[in-house]
Amino acid sequence: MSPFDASPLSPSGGAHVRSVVDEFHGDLLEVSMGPHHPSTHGVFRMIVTLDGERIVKLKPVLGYLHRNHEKIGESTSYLGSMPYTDRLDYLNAMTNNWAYALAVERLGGLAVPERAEYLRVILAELSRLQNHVCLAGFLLQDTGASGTPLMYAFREREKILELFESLSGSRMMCNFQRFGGCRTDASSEWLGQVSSLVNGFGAFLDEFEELITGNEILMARTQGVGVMKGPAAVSAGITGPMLRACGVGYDIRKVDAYGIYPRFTFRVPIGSHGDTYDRYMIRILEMRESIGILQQALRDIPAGPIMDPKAKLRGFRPKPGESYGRIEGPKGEIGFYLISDGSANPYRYRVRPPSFVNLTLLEDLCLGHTIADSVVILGSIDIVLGEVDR
Amino acid sequence: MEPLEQICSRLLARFPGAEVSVLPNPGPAAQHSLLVGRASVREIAEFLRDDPLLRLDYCSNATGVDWPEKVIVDVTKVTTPDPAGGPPKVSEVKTERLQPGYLEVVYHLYSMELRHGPVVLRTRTVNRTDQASVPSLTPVWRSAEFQEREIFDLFGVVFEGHPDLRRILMWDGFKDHPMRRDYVEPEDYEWEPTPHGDLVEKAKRARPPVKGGEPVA
Amino acid sequence: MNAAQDTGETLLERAPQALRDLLTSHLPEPWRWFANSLIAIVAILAVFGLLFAALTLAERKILGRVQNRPGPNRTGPFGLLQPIADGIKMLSKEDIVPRDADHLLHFLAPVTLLASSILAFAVIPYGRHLIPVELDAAVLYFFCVGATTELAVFMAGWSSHNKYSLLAAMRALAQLISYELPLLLSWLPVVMISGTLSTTGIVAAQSAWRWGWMPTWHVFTPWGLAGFVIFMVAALAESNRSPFDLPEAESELIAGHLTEYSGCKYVFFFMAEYFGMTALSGMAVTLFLGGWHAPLPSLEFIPSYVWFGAKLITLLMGFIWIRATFPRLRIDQLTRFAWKFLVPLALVNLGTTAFWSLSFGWTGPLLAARCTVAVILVVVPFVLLGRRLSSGLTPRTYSYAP
Amino acid sequence: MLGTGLLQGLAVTAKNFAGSFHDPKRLTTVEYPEKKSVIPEAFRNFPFLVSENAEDPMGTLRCVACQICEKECPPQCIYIEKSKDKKPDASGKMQIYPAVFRIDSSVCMNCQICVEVCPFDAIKMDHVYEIATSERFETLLLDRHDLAKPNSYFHQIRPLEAAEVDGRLTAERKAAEEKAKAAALAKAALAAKPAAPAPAAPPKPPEQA
Repeated sequence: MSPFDASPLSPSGGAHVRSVVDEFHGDLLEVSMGPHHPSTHGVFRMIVTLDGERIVKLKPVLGYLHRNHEKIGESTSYLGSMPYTDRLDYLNAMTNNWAYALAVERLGGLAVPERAEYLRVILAELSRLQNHVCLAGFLLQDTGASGTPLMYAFREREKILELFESLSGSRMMCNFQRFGGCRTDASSEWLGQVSSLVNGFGAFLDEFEELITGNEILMARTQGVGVMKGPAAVSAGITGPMLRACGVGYDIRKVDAYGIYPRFTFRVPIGSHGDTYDRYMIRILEMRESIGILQQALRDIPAGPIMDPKAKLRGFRPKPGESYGRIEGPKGEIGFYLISDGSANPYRYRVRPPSFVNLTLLEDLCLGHTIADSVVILGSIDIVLGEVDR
Repeated sequence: MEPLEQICSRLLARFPGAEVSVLPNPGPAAQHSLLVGRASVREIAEFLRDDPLLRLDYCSNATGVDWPEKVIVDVTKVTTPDPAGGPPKVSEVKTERLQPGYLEVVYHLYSMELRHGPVVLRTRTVNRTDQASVPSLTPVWRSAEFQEREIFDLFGVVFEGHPDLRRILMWDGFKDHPMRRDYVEPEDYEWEPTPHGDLVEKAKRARPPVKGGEPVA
Repeated sequence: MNAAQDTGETLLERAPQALRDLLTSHLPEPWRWFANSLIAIVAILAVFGLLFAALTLAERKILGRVQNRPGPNRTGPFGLLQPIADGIKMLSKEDIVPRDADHLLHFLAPVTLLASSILAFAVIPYGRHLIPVELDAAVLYFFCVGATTELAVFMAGWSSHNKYSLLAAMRALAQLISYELPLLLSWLPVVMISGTLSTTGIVAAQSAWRWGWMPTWHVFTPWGLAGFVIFMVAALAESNRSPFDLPEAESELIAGHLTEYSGCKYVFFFMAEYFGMTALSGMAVTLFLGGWHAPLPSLEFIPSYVWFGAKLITLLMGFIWIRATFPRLRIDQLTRFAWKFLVPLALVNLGTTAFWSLSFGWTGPLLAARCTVAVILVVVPFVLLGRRLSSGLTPRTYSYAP
Repeated sequence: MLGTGLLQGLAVTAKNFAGSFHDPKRLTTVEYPEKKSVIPEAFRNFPFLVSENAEDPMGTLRCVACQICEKECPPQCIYIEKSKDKKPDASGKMQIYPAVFRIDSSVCMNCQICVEVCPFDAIKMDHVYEIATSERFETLLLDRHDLAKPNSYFHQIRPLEAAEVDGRLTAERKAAEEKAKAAALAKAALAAKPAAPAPAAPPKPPEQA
């Protein structure tokens, strides 16, 4: 792709000046963005080669937060890995827990009681709400919006985190799911709090969209920026809202129908352009669908046990075998691959991190755009370095 | 989706001479896998991706598994006829043999178009030292790009034909592969007091205690 | 200074002069002039220094409130001493200069910037009798001084020996030069109408009352409104304020040209930004908002400098409000916005003003025609250019997967 | 278009600016050192050891040094040494007690697994959060003196859970006493009348949840 490819504001603007500008191409500037940079969402680093402001090469450098999570998982018991999964994608401890629990349940052949399934859905969808609202805030922060949308997003996220805290004891490091159920039961008072939050969330989203979605500057900054085509995204293993933004309606909640998702009616929004604006809007629309799922789940949640009576907390030793469990996390497919050799520790413990795989196309998305766009594109991929580097 | 055995026989028909077999998974998950030999894995992967019945266009997960060499004790019963003419004497003879170690690469394949999966594809290296290489599947599925780099980094599997095979999580100057079972971590980081005796001793040597307190066990 | 000849002269109106005269009247003539100038300088530095301090606090407070948090409230009552604490902290910080930086330029950049932004205060009429220097070409002087900031920002970015700073310097040049043009074009109509480049003259041209109550400020004419909006947008860009804060762009370039500045030099940049913002707002008040005139005849008993201050602070609050709301533009969009939108609009506005000036004598139905034509001349180019600028940018509707 | 989106955004920020002065839903800040937010009962931060008696915390620890938590702790931050002797516990039974019980709070990640696996309800999660110290190494290694907190404190921070635990423990102790009594009776009966049939089996203590 040429560095002077057409820019979004003037679809043909770049072409006719290219020959003139080529004469003036000077030295390339190599900038190391990160690992300490305000917009790399942690300790991510991109080595960016610039021609003026245009990116001609971009190499991501990972591993600054690497702690070999998988090795730790292989040297600790099945239960002992559960709190570590909180720390993968630390915004979505609940869905990480669920994916891991799902893989272990498949490995050990455990069933999950119905009430626990409902609780899992409620917590996963709350998790999705707070992740997407955070993403919207961070993305707008990356476009330079002085923190206002971010603060609104965090104001609402805080309410969800408080719910997590009063159920699981911790705002972010929930460590809530267990193999064959959940750790603690939710009181009806707690469910009532969730209900009132969910009922008020739509109004917040309306105000948030009024603040920013129609903003011309945001549109100029995001429409046509970082366009990703469907087939390329499928081949690159992009999942989650990133994938759906380029028109592939693949949602593991629908495809795998894990848990009790088939019982809920919800739609899967898909984008048509695959640009940053679509990635932002898909998340907003997914939040609206999540609100619907939450309302149905809160309406239907039955009473009953929350743990499989077969499940043991201590000394869990599944039969030799392997399993791969995946769910639709807020960032994409979060999967766990486990091999058991019959001992108390997994023989192989593998995390399939959505943020890490979604980064595959970062360079392709950024080429030809400006350095300012690279920040926005990175923001729209929605990475959490705890998960990328593991 | 068609059963794995059928896929396997179709593959054998399509690629005569290819090493393809079904590796059963004894656990309750029953996700059996296709074990494919190194030589033909690239063509088979392309076939799996493009076959209209399968269309496994999405490689969700690629990972390595380390199977170090292991001593397997074979017990064989040897029947020696009793020279005295009594019932033949049965004795157990234990023979130890060394199962060579290998590194395994596992791909979890799904189809986004036909919405089925997973098909677990495995391939193995010859050994863990000088012939630890398999063909890269990054040209087939781009999503393997970073994941194969990670396997290269952490397990030491060399992927032939990978466009950019560098370390990804560990730093460039790092030696060894941390996810191997026999990896020994270097003692080069700063020790801090922990309740574990020898660590505390080390910490004390490195950093004398500032304040008194209950003597550290 | 003239004696009290205007109407509505009160004791308060004359108070600043009286105070100064009290101090300097016993001096011999050449010394009196020198002392008067010195007092004016000290007064400006004191007033705008305090305003700067208050503005930093106000910005943080307002941003806080907009973002649903209280803002700084720990230092002193309601956090009022926060600027002092900030000042002590910044001034006592170590001044770090990168080893490979161009030390001389690295030092000169903040000094040049601050000096030029202070110079701009010389020609603004703050009140009926409060203008530090009476110049015939005051407006020209003002914008010439303002153009120095470009040089200073470039010096800062270049001398820091930092890639982010260098990028910021390039951006600053592109941005400031682009916006210099609409800024200049936007006030030309004022000069056309009032026929003078002197700021006192321009304020005097806005002193009348139509129908006895409506002030004849330039902003209340179609061309004046358009000019005012263009002026303010360009002023936002010239003072590097959000959404045009590209040289600093903290989410992209860390802090841009300020990356390698710390301590006192950083404060200089910071002060210069606020001084520049204040000076441009002051000029906007002078050019378009009737200067120090009261908005209603009945309110003229309030001293003129209070009115000037009120208008100035309103504009500054607007700057903060905009900063709290908008994302940042990209550099190519920024320059495109200047060249393809603001400049043509300002040029058309010159024509509108010419028409307004030619049709000065129209009365009765012709007056209505004059207003209609002027409004059309402002709105139609705005809509056409705006459409062209934002072509392809629309809110989208989304489908759902089957 | 044409700036309407910008104006809409300005209206929203203006609404929030005004709202933050009168609407508690918009100004949600809790100004921390002066005001503190209410901690939910489930909140967990660092484990503590429950002792029955506030006067003699070391003598009445519920912990019997079974070392299950030490084994299960994911980051391995617990270190226990069993005592050589035995001391009577709350129900008078002779029990081993932890001679050394340390938690490295710089390693602990508050996962609550020690609490879940403890069969004696001896370790519980605390509500403390103002735990900063100026010394990085020694003071973060908490020993049993730092960790022991009385049951009354447990009641104070987690009334519901503590009541449930206490009820369960008293029932268990009662059952254990009855069992002991029955066993003693049986023994006596056995001694008195060796030929007599053994009494019915005493009720089993309820299983740990």
